Amino acid sequence: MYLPAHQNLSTGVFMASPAKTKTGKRARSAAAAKSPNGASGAGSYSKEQMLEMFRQMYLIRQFEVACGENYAKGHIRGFLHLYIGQEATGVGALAPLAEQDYVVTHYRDHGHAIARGLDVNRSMAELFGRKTGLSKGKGGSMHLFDAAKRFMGGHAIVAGQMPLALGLAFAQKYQGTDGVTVCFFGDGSTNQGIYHETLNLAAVWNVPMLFFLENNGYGMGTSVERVRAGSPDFYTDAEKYGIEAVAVDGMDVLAVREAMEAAVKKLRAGGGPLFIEAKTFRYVGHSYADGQKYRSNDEIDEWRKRDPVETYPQMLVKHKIATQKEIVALRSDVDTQVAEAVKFAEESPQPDAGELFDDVYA
Amino acid sequence: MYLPAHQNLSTGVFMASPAKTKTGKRARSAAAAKSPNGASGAGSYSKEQMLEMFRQMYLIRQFEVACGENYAKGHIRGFLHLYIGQEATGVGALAPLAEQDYVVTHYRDHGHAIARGLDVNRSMAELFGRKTGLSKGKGGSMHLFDAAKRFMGGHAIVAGQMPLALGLAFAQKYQGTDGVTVCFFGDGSTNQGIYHETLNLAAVWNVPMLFFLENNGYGMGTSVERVRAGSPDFYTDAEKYGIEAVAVDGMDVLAVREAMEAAVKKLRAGGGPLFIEAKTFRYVGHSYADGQKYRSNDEIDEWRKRDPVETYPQMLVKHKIATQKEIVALRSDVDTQVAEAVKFAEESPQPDAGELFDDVYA
Amino acid sequence: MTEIIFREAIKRGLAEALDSNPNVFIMGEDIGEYGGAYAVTDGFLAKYGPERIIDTPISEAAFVGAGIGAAAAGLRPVVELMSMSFALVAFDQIVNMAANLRYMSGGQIEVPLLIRAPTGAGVQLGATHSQSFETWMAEVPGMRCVCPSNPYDALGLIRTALKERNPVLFAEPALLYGVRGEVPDHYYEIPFGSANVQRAGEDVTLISYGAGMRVLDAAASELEAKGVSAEVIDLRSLSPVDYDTLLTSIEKTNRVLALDTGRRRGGMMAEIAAELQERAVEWLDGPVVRVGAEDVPWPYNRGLEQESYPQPADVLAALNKHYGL
Amino acid sequence: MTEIIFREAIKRGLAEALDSNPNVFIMGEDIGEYGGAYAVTDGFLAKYGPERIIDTPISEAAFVGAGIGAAAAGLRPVVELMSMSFALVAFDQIVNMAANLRYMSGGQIEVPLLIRAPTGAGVQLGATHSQSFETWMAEVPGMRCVCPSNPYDALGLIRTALKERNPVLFAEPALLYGVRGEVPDHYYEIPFGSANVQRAGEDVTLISYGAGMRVLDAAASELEAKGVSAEVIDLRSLSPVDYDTLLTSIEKTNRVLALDTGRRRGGMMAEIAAELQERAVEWLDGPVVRVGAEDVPWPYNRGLEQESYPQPADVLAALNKHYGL
Ligand SMILES: Cc1ncc(C[n+]2csc(CCOP(=O)(O)OP(=O)(O)O)c2C)c(N)n1
Ligand SMILES: Cc1ncc(C[n+]2csc(CCOP(=O)(O)OP(=O)(O)O)c2C)c(N)n1
Ligand SMILES: [Mg+2]
Ligand SMILES: [Mg+2]
Repeated sequence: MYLPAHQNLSTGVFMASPAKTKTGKRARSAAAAKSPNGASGAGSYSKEQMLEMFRQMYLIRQFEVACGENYAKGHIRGFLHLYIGQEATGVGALAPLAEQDYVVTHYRDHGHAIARGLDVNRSMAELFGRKTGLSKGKGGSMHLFDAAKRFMGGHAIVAGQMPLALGLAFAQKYQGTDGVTVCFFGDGSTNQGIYHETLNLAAVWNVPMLFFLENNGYGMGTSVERVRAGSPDFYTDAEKYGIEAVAVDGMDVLAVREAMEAAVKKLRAGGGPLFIEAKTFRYVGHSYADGQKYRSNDEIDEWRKRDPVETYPQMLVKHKIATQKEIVALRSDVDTQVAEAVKFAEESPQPDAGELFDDVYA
Repeated sequence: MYLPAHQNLSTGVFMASPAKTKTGKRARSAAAAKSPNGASGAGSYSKEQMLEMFRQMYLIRQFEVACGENYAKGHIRGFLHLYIGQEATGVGALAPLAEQDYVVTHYRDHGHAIARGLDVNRSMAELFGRKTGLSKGKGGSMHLFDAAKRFMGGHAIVAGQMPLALGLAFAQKYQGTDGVTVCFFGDGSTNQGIYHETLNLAAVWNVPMLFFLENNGYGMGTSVERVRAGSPDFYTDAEKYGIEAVAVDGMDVLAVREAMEAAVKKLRAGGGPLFIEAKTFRYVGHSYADGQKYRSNDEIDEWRKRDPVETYPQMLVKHKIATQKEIVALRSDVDTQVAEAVKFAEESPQPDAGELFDDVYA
Repeated sequence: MTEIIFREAIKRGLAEALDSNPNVFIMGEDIGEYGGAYAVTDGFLAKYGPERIIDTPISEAAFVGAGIGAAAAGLRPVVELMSMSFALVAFDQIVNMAANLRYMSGGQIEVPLLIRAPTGAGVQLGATHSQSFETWMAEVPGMRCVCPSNPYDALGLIRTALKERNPVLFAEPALLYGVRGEVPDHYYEIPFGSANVQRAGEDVTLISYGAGMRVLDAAASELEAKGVSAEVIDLRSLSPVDYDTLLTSIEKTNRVLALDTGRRRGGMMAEIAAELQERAVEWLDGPVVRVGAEDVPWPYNRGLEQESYPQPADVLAALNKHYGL
Repeated sequence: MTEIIFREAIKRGLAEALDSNPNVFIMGEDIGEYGGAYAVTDGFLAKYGPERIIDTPISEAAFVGAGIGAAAAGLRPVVELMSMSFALVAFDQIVNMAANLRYMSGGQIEVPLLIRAPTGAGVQLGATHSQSFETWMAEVPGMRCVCPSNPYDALGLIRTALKERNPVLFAEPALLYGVRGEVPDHYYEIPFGSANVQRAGEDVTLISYGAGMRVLDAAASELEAKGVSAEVIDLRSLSPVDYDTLLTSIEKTNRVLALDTGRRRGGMMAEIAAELQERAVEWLDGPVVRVGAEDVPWPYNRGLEQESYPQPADVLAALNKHYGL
């Protein structure tokens, strides 16, 4: 059974949970040589920031629940991969990014899209296949894009997005910017050879790319240990290439954010690439059709206890960072926002037939 | 500069040079748990065996020299990749194999073909593209095959041969035989993702596959260090997958053979997969056209000092395993054999035009 | 006769082979514990065990390649790709290895490998998951390629595929997995290279394969209502193609239309049309009319996808334009 | 006018772009220190430095993909594949990523990536190294694909390719690298989608591209000796295809032959023939005649390879058979 990396929540409010940190053999620039948690913003998040993280996690959760409902109703079609359970990971990972940074991800992309600040209405409209959708209804759930926000997809071939991210990071270095590229991928995608090719090239080129592995223990119905030889820790893969790597508790939004803040700082200072492995879990099936025959309810329940969408606001209240009333109000705002997004999507027009032929060539 | 792993020849006649041995983390079967050199046949090679190794190395060398001459004359066409310099590796690696074992290799395949005992006349005829060639003239230099000898090619897409070998080893296990599959590949091929996919699957399936890396320091004109991040030792790649791995001096035929004997024994006993990295060198260009602008003569000269085709017979004489006269006689036999192979190839008929359409389908 | 669904027909063929030939094994992603993305192998793991029903990592290139090796060693591997689109990450292995080994070795190496993959558009999976790459594999000498359109053919063809001595791509139209059809209770096979005249007719020959047969069937019914008798032919086998059956029909009808449900440009019917216009030049009263999906990537939106997907109305319009039917 | 060789023409175009546009860089295997497998980039490393002339590991999938990413970020990468055959290990990146990104993103992402690769048979490299996969990439919507047959076109087309906003496959016939030809001293470009009437004629239209143009030229000379005037057209651009030029010619000649130096079955000319027989149905006095390599993998032996490779005599025989010329 695949178990949480840390059975208990982080104890200190602002403290990251104890991340397992390893330093690669490859020489790093001075700026990058600090320990990933050294530059931590412990204690430095404002109340607004703390609440914003909750708002995003809850928004993702409710967005996904709404997606499920609308998939069942047939308003959303194709494949639908929900991010439920992984919210702390995406929110913590994307919080430290700035405008010039690129985000690349796979088909389980709604959470990243929302955490990156993509328009929720247009995201939902894309899932409904509408003209107002981010990709004008041409992409669908697996292919969310927002170039203005440097959100470069949403990619449906497992691990196929990794070299895209490599190239974006290459360009950032070539152009002399201090931008970074974050590439999300799942544990299953590490079985594609291109994962290794990309790690190697990123290291050889020393580009500002952040490999962000969301290890939810399963690639579709296949648990990690059934298809992976060697260490169950993926961050060791990166170390093999001399890439500094760290594992964090992906159910702990603060731990993830801390690790990311430190990583982004290093990357901006010219260090790179880096690798973060977040140990997380999806509570739902791989896609909407999945009956989850391949794992036990016990396992899911175990992880449910650490559901960040439940435990994080409890912690906020307990530590008097927010009141229960504030939490309730925020939830209610988000519920309204999601309902409005569904309404927006429902009421949006279908694309015109002629749009079929647009966007094939410049 | 890429330097030999061991600057000196092995001192003891039958002793393998000190191989760098590492044991992977993955649990091995009892039979496989012995150290790779533990089962060594030190002191156990007969005079015939010792001479046979020389005969094969010299035969490969002279065969390759003849290939070069005949390429210059236009009798051999397409790409021609010579094995000159790597003879000790191929001969040492293949000596311990039995009939039921499979051999798979890449385009630099003449040495492996000869060491596996393929007919020299038919090998040369294949290079000449003749009807009498191993593959009836259809394969050429890069695609030597002899299914009867379980020599499964000769493959020209870098690393493309690795899963073929995996499948053969899978079949050997599935069929319950004690056969093993040896897969040769170069340092450059480790940059293909399929190398990692194959390592992982071989480990997950625990098949009797021997990954035999001939690390000659260059993939075409690109030195290892320019394209490889992380450890310069490739055998550590295998350890990452829990595959037991060892590095040997590829210029020392005895060292290679020792390592192979031990490995094959383990594989037959059900252990598997294993990985051997032989540090070797090609004295000539990547292919016949290569001007070798990318490396210095000094580097080549350094390695020349350890040329097994020169030093090994000297050692045989010095240790009184053979007389100079025997060496000379053997050389002369081989020279004749190669001259005859060229004659055989030259005099062999071209394939009939109609053969174009044979062998496409069963 | 028993009515079964398409998915069941393939499953039955696989089970027969697993039962009768110990050299048969299946590997692919999530075919075991998960039960298969399209449930074709559901229940197999329990019945045949993990040695023969092998869940693989997401390493298509390596396990397709391993299938080639296992086949070369005398086994009869069945490799399932979860989608035809994923063939591309294994394309070098399929095209450069599986298809070429026999030839490059002068006939010494045989690769009786069966690759199965769901194919085609129509279920809103978007650009990367809706493609029909069987059209490329069908062009590669050394490969065989078939694609059934109904349960009867699916069972008959997979039986043959499981005895074939060459590498086979068995394309399964994703749209058809749930389709019902009659299957005889006695044993039968369908040889490769034999097209099926699904509906006899006099006035025009309509050719397609796989999911295209439903489009042609609907079109033929509409034509019938207009008094036009269409002969509808299912290629079934994309390599080799049964030109005899096609030419015999055209000799009779003097008119022909070929339909791809994949893209028209460069589709399977490009080769068929090019060949037929040459071979049937004396019989044809007009061009070989081609209909197929539009020359754009597959969009997600249902309306756009259907706009690209060839419809019975497109068939009728093309026949009207070129033959005045 | 200056006479240069084919390889030099490509090199000149690349150098111009490197000189004028700092966003241009080149990556590939052994293009720097080694000087390029076919010496196209020889001397570039010394001139432009290792930041812009990048020797890569043998990781085609990753560096083609990185080219896609760099292009999406606003650079103009040139990726050299050492052989067209190696495109297959990067095929998923080319087909599923480069070609689809603009569409899937609703027009947001642009991939101005130029992929160059030597293509074709004729130099005895055997089955895996002699293929012409430009025919597949030319079929993919979202991709552009061109293939020059002489130094003039090579320079004119690569200049355009280096300004193109869509991903381009630039196929370089390996047989032609050493071929000489005149190139004007003034600046010019050749737009994509424009075929070239290489030789004007009245009696029959001969179509090919790349290395096929030498075959057609020889055939046309032999036809001339027989009193038959052939119009010889070089497609130059495989995607898009300049049908106007082809149709204008056929309207005049009423006869057409299309030649592939890759395999005839499923070759580039399958689509061209299928399209022409439909569009030119009123003008044609016979079928669109196709000639191409035999339906077998490429053999190593010279005699067999030439037996498979289409020869001028095959062109003449086909014209004789179908048009009595
Ligand atoms: C090359 C390829 N093979 C198979 C698939 C089908 N597939 C889609 S998602 C998936 C599992 C991926 O798992 P992981 O990378 O762990 O991501 P997660 O779904 O857990 O977020 C599979 C097998 C695919 N899309 N691409
Ligand atoms: C996929 C692929 N990319 C590139 C090539 C061209 N190529 C042939 S051999 C070679 C170098 C391989 O080096 P290595 O694996 O070290 O073997 P060595 O030649 O040194 O024996 C290259 C780049 C190829 N054949 N296949
Ligand atoms: Mg996962
Ligand atoms: Mg090498």
